Amino acid sequence: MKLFKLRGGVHPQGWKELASEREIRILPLPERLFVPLQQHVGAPAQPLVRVGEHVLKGQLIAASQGFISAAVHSPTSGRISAIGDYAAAHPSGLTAPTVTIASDGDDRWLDTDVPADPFLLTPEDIAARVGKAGIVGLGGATFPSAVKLNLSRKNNVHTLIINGGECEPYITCDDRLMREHASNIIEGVRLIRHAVGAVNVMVGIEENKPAALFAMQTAAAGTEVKVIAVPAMYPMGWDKQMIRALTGREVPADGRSADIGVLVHNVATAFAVRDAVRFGRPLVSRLVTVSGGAVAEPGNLMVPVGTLVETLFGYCGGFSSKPARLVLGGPMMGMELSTINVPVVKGTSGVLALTKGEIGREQASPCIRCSSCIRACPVGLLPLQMAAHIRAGDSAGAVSQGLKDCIACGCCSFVCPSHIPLVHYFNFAKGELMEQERGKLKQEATKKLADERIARIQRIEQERQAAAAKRKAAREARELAAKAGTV
Amino acid sequence: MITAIASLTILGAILGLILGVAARVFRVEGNALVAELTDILPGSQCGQCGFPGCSGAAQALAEGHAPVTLCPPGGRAVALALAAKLGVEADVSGVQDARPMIAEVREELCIGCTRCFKVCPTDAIMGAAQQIHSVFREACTACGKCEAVCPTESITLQPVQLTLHAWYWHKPVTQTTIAA
Amino acid sequence: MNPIAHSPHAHAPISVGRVMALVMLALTPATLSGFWLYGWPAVNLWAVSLLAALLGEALVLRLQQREIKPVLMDGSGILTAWLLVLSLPPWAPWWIAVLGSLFAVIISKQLYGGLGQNPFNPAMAARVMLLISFPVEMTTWTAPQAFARAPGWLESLSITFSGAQVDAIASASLLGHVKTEFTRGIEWQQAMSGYHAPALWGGGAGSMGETAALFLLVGGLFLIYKRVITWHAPAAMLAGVVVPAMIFSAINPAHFAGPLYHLLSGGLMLGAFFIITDPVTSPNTGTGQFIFGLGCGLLTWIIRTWGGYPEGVAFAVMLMNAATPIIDHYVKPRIYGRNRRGVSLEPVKKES
Amino acid sequence: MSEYLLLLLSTALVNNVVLVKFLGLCPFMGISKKMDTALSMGLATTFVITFTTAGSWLLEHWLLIPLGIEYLRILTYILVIAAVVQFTEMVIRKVSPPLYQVLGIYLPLITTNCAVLGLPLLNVQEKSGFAVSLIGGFGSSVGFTLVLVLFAGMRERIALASVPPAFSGAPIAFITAGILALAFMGFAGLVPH
Repeated sequence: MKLFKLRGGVHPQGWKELASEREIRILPLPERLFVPLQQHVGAPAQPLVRVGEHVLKGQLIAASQGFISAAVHSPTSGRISAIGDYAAAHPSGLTAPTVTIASDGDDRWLDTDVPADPFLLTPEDIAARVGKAGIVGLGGATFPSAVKLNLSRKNNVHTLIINGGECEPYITCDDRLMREHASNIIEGVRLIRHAVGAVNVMVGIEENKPAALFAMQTAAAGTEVKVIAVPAMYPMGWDKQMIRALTGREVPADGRSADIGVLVHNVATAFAVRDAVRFGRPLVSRLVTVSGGAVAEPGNLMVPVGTLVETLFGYCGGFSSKPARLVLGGPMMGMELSTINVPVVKGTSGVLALTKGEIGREQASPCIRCSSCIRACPVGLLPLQMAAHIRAGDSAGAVSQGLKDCIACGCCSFVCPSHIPLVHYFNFAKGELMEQERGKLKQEATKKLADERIARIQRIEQERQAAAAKRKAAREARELAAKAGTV
Repeated sequence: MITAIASLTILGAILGLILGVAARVFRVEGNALVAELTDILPGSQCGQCGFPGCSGAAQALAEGHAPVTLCPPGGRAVALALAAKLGVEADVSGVQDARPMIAEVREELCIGCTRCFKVCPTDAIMGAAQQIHSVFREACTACGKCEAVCPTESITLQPVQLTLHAWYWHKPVTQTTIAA
Repeated sequence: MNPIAHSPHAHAPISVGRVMALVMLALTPATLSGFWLYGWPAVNLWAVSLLAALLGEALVLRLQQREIKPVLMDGSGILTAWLLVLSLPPWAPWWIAVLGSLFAVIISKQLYGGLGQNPFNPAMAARVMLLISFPVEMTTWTAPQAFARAPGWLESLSITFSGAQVDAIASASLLGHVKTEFTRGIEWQQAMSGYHAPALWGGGAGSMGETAALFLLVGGLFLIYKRVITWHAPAAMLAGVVVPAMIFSAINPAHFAGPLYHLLSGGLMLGAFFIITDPVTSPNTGTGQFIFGLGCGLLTWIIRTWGGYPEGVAFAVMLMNAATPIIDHYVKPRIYGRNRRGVSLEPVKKES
Repeated sequence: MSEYLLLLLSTALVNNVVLVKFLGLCPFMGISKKMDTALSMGLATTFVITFTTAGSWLLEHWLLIPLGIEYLRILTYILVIAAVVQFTEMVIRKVSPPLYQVLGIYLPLITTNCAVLGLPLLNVQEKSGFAVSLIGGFGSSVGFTLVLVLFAGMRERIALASVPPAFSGAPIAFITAGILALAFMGFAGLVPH
């Protein structure tokens, strides 16, 4: 099949060999699991359990609230030991509302409703089941999948793209999943297709994963699913890049992929959809790559959500050398962790312990305007200009250069010969602008309140005056009458 | 001499006539600046700028009597917006965004006197006489009026706790920014 | 504890120092050939110029109480002085080089905040300043001579440092000579009699970097191969000179010099591969660089052909430097999902 | 025809009104912080200069010389200039209020832009004909606009640079203008007199 031209992008050293040949292992059940209530984009889930309550594996412990939100389920059977703030997997080091579960060791599933043939379900029913299972985009975006399915059905999506472009270095969980569970993924893909009524179904896999390609092609033979090799480059896994490579179309900047009739899901999401629809099993565990030069035995683990990162490293033989940096996610977009006592969440694809040599970043020096960043940017932005504006305190100027279109992929920072933390600048500016935006909204709201109050006070004053005038008139009339009476 | 006077007069008259006609053709309606400036200001009428309410401040700004940095609750954002509207260069480096604050009631001290309730410009305080008051977080602008009138120091401004949602990356520190 | 680092947690094996080192490496063959042609005085001038640049930069950083070492180590000051000295008469007195280097690194670079922030190419700004301020010293050329016949090292010191008049043949550069002859109405054939056509390896009088077109070309191609520079600006600049030269010399060969003459003489090669590819003062995008190079080429040819100065590369580069922000303002890459004017693309209606 | 083209080239580039004749430096420094504003200012000035050079030539030859009152030259020229500027101001205020805001004080100050008065006076001095005056005036103002926009572009970039405090603002702008003037000397001799 003809592929379409891409631009920008970089070719970082893959480091995939550290974990790509390691078979999936199932992590032994940890004693305690720390399940955050917000593991997705949107509103946090509302807890439904109380401390001390016993829950089963797969039991709903927090319900989705609002249009964009996702449910959270218990990853094992056990007792709720705490509901409260716990360290979040986040660079800020702040805490987040978390449900702590003490495992009872049985790992007993809740009885679930299993359809006889999932392909006989209505599309609405499939979307509802996906929503009930708390599935979110497992590629890292963690957008609630059911919302995407419903939107796509309403928008008459004609093309379903399954994203197997695992472009982050080190991360091999999707690769392993495709090699070992190809037929299950294909079944998930076909269920998603059924749910949205798409005509074309394409799975894009980077050509540097020949084994996964072969497995998927074999599994897809005879179905309507086409498995296509795409060039290995970063950020191939960016959904819009995948859409451009496979369809030649671009998603409008102010719109979403459904606007051009395309829905994109990750391979791991398709796998989770199959579990949810065929077996009624909610998303309570995921595949995580544990890798990096400082890890003794890198590998790919099936991990219950809420397991501490510390446990994962421990299971992989600990550190072979002192890690210079611990990263949650891939090296290009993942975040550094200040502590390994944070839980794995639905969007965690990997945990890395990197050595100094692997990071390779130096002290930043002045920008020489070499425009490497411009050539590397897959979006077509001017990172050096935007950073210059932000540095000079002009975030609004950066917005006029296209800051809001930045996807923070890290290509610009990666290639910068001056080692300028460009993406850091952009995320700072985005945060600053969001804060200003919030401030502005609040200002508008409070201004309205103040205006209402002034209007109310004026009204009361007017009424008071009117009443006084009325009284005065009445009194005068009375006095007049009295006078007239005396005369 | 007479020629000079006459020619200058006639020249002036002709040009004046042309301009007069032009002034009619290109007439612009009155100055909407004050209204636009009022829109930018927070509108909580807190009076921290020293002018009577936000419209007073807008009037002063439009007449050039007040610097664009006059509004402490508005912080940098408002100062920049005002500077942009007025087309002036503003040194906003001195304007520190005040740490976000919010009024909080210490319930054990509140006597339910309703004084704060009466002065709050945004109706952010709920409660009635003899009842403990509480603050609507969304509506509080941290103007401090309630703090000033509270007889028991029960209501005070407290820094807003940073949440995961509101957190964002600090500005990168590089050698060049240190030098500058 | 270290503050938390932002992603990415990986980096391409590249640094500013490496880029500068590659450019210097690419300049080496042309410089060595210059040394060979002009002997010890050229070596002295080169050394004095580099030293002045380093000291000047250190002084300014000291006055600003900024860290000196990282700035001097990035190699940009050395490179600036190197490029400047390649465009000076090789037997120029020492103070020309010192003045030029100081002007380049202090006024046209450090006053703007240092590396990466100057709007004008420092070497070219310095050359233009010198040319306008000291026209005599800047246009006294020496005919090249093999290193063996050149003055000895001691004698060379007196040439560079005490301005000793040497009986070596002071001669006009070819561009200057042809310009004078054309102005006098003398035709091409006659003007060239007694002068060698410019040669690839550098035969005529000129600055160190003017004479070795071949070596500069090799260095430039090396940089393109190493992806330090792209082809856009050099190709456009050469085209900007060659195309009009071809057209006009075809129409009137007696009064317009041909493309080969233009290509091989003066600072064109140095300019095309080493000056206008300076990332700091040239546009960001490939298209922008092409426009920039084309402008440099055309202006060079116009000034050479009709202007008051025999050589126009430095002026052309500076004029286009001034236009760089505007080029960058109008020539930008298209953003994903938007049209060229930055407006979001339209949603596509369902086809089937 | 080619003579007029050369005149245009000469006045716009070779004898640039700002960088070679050093006229009109006030708006050159004042309205060169933003490229868009600079362009607008340049166009407004182009409009004013073109009209005043034509108007003052007519005034000179139809009024001042016939009546023998050349001593009123500056007075009457200023009158014309002020009127044209007033007119321009009204138009801009009507057509583009934001631009009117941004140009601010510099819009009425076009009146005192020495290039506006200087060019008609130079025309008188050189006894130029009507066409030459008009084209010369137009060319000069195009040159003015060109350098204003070039300079504004550079200043936008310099505004983002970490210029040492002692030089930031006007000083570095003057240095830049100086180097730009050096570059413009490259055009010297391009148009033979």
